[in-house]
Amino acid sequence: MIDFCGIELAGRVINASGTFDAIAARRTFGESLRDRFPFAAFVSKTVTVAQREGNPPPRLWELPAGLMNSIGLPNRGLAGFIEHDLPELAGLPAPLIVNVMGFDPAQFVLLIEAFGELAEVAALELNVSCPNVETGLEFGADPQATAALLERVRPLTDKPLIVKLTPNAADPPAVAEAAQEAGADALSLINTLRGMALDPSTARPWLGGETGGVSGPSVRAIALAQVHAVAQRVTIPIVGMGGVQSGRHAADLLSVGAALVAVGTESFRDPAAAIRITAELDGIEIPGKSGVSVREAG
Amino acid sequence: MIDFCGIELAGRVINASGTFDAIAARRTFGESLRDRFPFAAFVSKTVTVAQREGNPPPRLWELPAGLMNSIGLPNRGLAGFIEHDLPELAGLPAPLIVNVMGFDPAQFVLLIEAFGELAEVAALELNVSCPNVETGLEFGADPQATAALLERVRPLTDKPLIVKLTPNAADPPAVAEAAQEAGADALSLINTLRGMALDPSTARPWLGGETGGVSGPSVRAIALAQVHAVAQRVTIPIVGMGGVQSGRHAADLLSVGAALVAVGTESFRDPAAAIRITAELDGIEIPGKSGVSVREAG
Amino acid sequence: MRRRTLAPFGRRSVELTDNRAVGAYSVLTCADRDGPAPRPGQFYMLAACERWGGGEGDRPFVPRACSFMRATADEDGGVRLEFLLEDVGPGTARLCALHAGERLWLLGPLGVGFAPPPAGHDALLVGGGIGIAPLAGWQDELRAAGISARTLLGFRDASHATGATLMHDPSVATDDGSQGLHGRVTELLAAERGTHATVFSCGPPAMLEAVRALCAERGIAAQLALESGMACGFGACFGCVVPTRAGYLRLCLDGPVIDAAQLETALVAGAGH
Amino acid sequence: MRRRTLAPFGRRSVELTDNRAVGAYSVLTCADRDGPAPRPGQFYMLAACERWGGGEGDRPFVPRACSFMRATADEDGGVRLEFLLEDVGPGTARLCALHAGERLWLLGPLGVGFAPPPAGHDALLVGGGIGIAPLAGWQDELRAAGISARTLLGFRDASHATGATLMHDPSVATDDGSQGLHGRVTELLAAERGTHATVFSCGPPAMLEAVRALCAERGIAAQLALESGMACGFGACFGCVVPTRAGYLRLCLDGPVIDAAQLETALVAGAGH
Ligand SMILES: Cc1cc2nc3c(=O)[nH]c(=O)nc-3n(C[C@H](O)[C@H](O)[C@H](O)COP(=O)(O)OP(=O)(O)OC[C@H]3O[C@@H](n4cnc5c(N)ncnc54)[C@H](O)[C@@H]3O)c2cc1C
Ligand SMILES: Cc1cc2nc3c(=O)[nH]c(=O)nc-3n(C[C@H](O)[C@H](O)[C@H](O)COP(=O)(O)OP(=O)(O)OC[C@H]3O[C@@H](n4cnc5c(N)ncnc54)[C@H](O)[C@@H]3O)c2cc1C
Ligand SMILES: Cc1cc2nc3c(=O)[nH]c(=O)nc-3n(C[C@H](O)[C@H](O)[C@H](O)COP(=O)(O)O)c2cc1C
Ligand SMILES: Cc1cc2nc3c(=O)[nH]c(=O)nc-3n(C[C@H](O)[C@H](O)[C@H](O)COP(=O)(O)O)c2cc1C
Ligand code: FES
Ligand code: FES
Repeated sequence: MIDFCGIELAGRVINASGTFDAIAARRTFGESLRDRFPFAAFVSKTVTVAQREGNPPPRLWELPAGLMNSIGLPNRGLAGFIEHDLPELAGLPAPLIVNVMGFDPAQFVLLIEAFGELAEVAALELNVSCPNVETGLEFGADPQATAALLERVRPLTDKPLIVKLTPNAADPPAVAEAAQEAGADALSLINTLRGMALDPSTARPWLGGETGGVSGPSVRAIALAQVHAVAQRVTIPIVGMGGVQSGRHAADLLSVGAALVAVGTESFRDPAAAIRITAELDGIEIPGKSGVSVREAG
Repeated sequence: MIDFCGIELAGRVINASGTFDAIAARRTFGESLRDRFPFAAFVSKTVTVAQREGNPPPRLWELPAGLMNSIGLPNRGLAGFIEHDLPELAGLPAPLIVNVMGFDPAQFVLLIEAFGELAEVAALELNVSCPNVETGLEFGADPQATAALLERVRPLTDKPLIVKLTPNAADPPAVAEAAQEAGADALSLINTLRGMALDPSTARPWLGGETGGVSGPSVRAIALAQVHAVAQRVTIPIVGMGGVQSGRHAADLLSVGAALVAVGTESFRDPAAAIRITAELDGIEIPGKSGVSVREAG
Repeated sequence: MRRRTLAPFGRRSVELTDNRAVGAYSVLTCADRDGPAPRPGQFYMLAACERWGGGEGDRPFVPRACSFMRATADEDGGVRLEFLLEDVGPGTARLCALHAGERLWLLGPLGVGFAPPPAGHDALLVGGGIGIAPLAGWQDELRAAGISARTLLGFRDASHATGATLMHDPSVATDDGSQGLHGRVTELLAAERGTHATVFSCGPPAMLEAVRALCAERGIAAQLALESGMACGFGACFGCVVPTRAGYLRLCLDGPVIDAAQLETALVAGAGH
Repeated sequence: MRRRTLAPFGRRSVELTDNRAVGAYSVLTCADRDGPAPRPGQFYMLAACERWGGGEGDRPFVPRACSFMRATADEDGGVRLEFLLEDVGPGTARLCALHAGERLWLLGPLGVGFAPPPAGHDALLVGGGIGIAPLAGWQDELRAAGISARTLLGFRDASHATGATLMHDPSVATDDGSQGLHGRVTELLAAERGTHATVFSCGPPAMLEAVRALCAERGIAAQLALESGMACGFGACFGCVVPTRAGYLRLCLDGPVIDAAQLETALVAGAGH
């Protein structure tokens, strides 16, 4: 058993938010999903206060060794999630981490207050990749804004708060440090990198949302550099992700300082990918002698 | 003929700094290089004040659809470049753009004063991806630092100054705007994205420089998004680059607002790639109706 | 009849036992030893086990959605699956280039298939191009159940129209007049007079939209098998949504077969080629 | 003798005319119709024209450096090039999997080849594993010029030692004793007694370093054909540097053949496997 912020996990491999819908998967695979549940914890897709339809299609563009999406955070909203999704997610054979995003600090307060009370929720992940209306940048690109947000929501719950960092930042380690100082229990990174593709027949943006988020193998080296840089600056545990396709990739993230690894895009290629990755990881020794030992959560 | 900052160019395709050594290429290919010179302007590898050996090897790591390098800006230094390299580069059948980098503003001053006087030099490209000792960040990640640098060096020369933006920034358009306001004549982007890879046999960083810069097809969508975002905010011409492998990729950058396109990593796969790309580009109409017309330099 | 067979969890590797050309198309046969019998209209996500990637534009990366054309019980308890493929890009090109003996990754069956027509109704199958794939097995099943399943097919030209041989007794239209009616399959449909039929249709977006509009006008029930760009096929990515009267719907989960009445249009953004 | 033949500018597509196994190695032959005759020790950058990428780890991406083993004049004025390849990763795997009739991208000849021994000197060729590639053509040329070119080769095991058949009358050592001396090729070298010889060597870094150290100790001139990771092969990327007494040197431009006296060590970071 692994201790992650006081939560007991059966392994180090979890899912990346928004890349596995356990409810849809159960409709598709039936009980065989529960029998071989691939993740040591289940992270929900981002929940917002209000219901969202998401971005107009097309929402996907395939890249060389990667994928770009402009899904636009469709979800039932806080109330809908609690009514419809939570009961089923609470029954999964793994602790539940709910990923939330507010478009301003007040919305984060609402979300964290609501989920902070629910026993079914083991931890909260804060998606701070939302645009900050004051600066126009993502919240999570700015150490001050991130710290201010954390200071505001930290007192609201005892549940572990995981701050999900955006890679679209000049200095992710500075944001990480600010989050830690303001009371974050853990960090997760990387979210997707901003990208764009044009429709070859019109030279207009292909994606309905114009820009999209790049994920998959093509961001793996970038993710590893950011996890490494962040791990040098903080002591709280890190969930590393970005392009993980194999036990070796997971081991690399652990070697540079991650405590857990999340699998995202690779689950699209195989819903059971995380089972294989977990097994491969079990066979790899992470050399403590490399100077960066696997950091256990406190 | 295309007018770029007052320089006449035979086409829209140039090389990305540090990805083509015309002197080495001549030793390898002889005069056949001059007969089919692939670029409408030639951009030198970055020149620093002092000579540099560059980073310890290994310097290369191959990525899924991309490359990561930690070359470390080896060059003969200002005096050595002027004595040994400039005479041969001045004889190339294309205008010469010298790329320079200082480790502080005073070094930029030295470089720009020196090259500003030389008739062989058509324009200067400022590599601002150097770490800023005050903030620890890259100069070019910070609009203020970039503006301050430009204000200092702008009066030193009449030659066009092209500011090369780093993608490792939260808000490249803000840096672009700051550079334009402080007197930059043009912008170029993107430089490489910071990445890392581990040696599978030791779990230590593979690259001698520990981290490296990611380039090639895997950054193409990110480059397109950044060029698009920057073009929305500035009026000066833009040299777009990042993963260009075909006329279609070049056309995409022009469609979102670039005036020129630079070919980098693709030249490694074929030194004559830019010839093919130029020819392919000639056959593509860039729809002005897309709302973003090809912007001519002023 | 159930419309959805559940899929085993996780992709599985299956052997390609045959790849034969039928006009412009390829018919790939594989031995799905552990798989259940799918329902007509359901689909699979397919990828080559070797060298999936490195094609045009350094793609493919994600697997490709593909209806099964026919599924038959194998001697050893598994299912023999036939897929009909058209090479339209790097993913289908790689699949079409596979040789017997090579292996495929397969996930499925996925989505929901066709619902049978109400008692007393005939079925009218309307296919365009590669859209015949899900209709072929459906026609077999309807005919076996004693339900009339007349079939109207449209193709671009003669080499594509060869695909018509894969179905029973179809009426054919071709864009270039090389076979059957010189014109569109929707002209064949417009010429139909019976109203006690349910239409089942699959084909390019413009054709499906014409079918939808015609059926709506005439008050004929229609089930359309749509396409959209997919990354996962099992509801994970939210990438494949199509707009319906009730909002966006994940085509891989709540489709690909959709009741035409749910749609304002069958023109899906980013689908087709 | 010149050490460098200039390369035509730009990569060119050539047809693979043969791919045959020689023990654990593959010998690829191609018809370089427009290419000049290379000098032994020079190399080419190779890539498959189709599906370069999509292999293990979604690689290869850049072309792969490869010494030519032999170059002979073709009937029609071009050059017939033979490459000796060992499958050690995604790039060499893809090249080894090519069939006659498929096409290769080829850039070269690149770098500088071997310099002949001073008048009166013999040549002593010392190769390890795939390192025999550049030595084979060099041995031909030396022998044709009447220069003695005795050859010592080391291999891991019998299937690799089959590569010895590609050279004239070599002495062989194998790690597992399956052929020739049970031991290292450097033991064969250490047993050599003449000093009026120039050593030409190519092989894995540890072997080259042993050769370098031995020759330095005995005051024997040596030319070593090194390896390092390359992206371009023509001096563009500065990625392939090796440390020399005079600082870093781009191996693709000022090598791959290097005078051993220039080196403090032949152990190149990141080379070998
Ligand atoms: C439920 C379902 C069932 C299907 N059944 C079949 C079948 O039985 N037989 C069959 O042949 N096909 C079938 N298809 C269609 C098949 O999945 C597509 O033709 C295939 O995915 C195309 O992939 P490709 O790589 O060959 O072509 P792509 O290059 O992916 O081209 C397909 C279209 O995608 C768009 N596109 C181009 N580049 C990109 C990019 N980089 N990223 C995203 N989109 C891009 C363009 O519109 C292009 O025309 C089905 C699709 C669905 C959804
Ligand atoms: C001048 C020269 C001549 C050569 N001549 C020959 C020849 O005649 N025949 C021949 O077979 N070979 C020759 N080689 C070696 C050949 O170029 C390499 O074996 C080949 O590049 C390996 O590529 P790969 O994809 O097969 O293996 P890779 O996976 O690239 O493995 C090669 C080594 O590269 C490292 N590596 C692993 N992953 C990566 C990565 N992602 N990025 C960067 N490095 C990585 C490891 O050290 C690995 O052992 C020559 C090399 C040079 C420089
Ligand atoms: C289709 C898609 C949807 C995503 N949705 C979310 C989301 O709702 N919330 C979130 O925090 N991250 C979301 N992500 C980002 C992933 O959680 C993850 O950070 C990123 O994809 C990098 O990991 P990967 O390369 O393994 O996919 C999404 C990613 C993808 C590809
Ligand atoms: C090996 C290598 C060396 C580079 N050296 C420099 C350099 O000296 N100065 C600079 O401004 N950019 C340098 N770059 C960045 C390129 O100019 C370019 O911005 C980047 O590679 C993106 O373009 P590409 O994807 O087409 O390669 C280098 C890139 C590579 C791959
Ligand atoms: S394809 Fe991923 S949700 Fe439908
Ligand atoms: S391989 Fe690029 S400089 Fe030598």
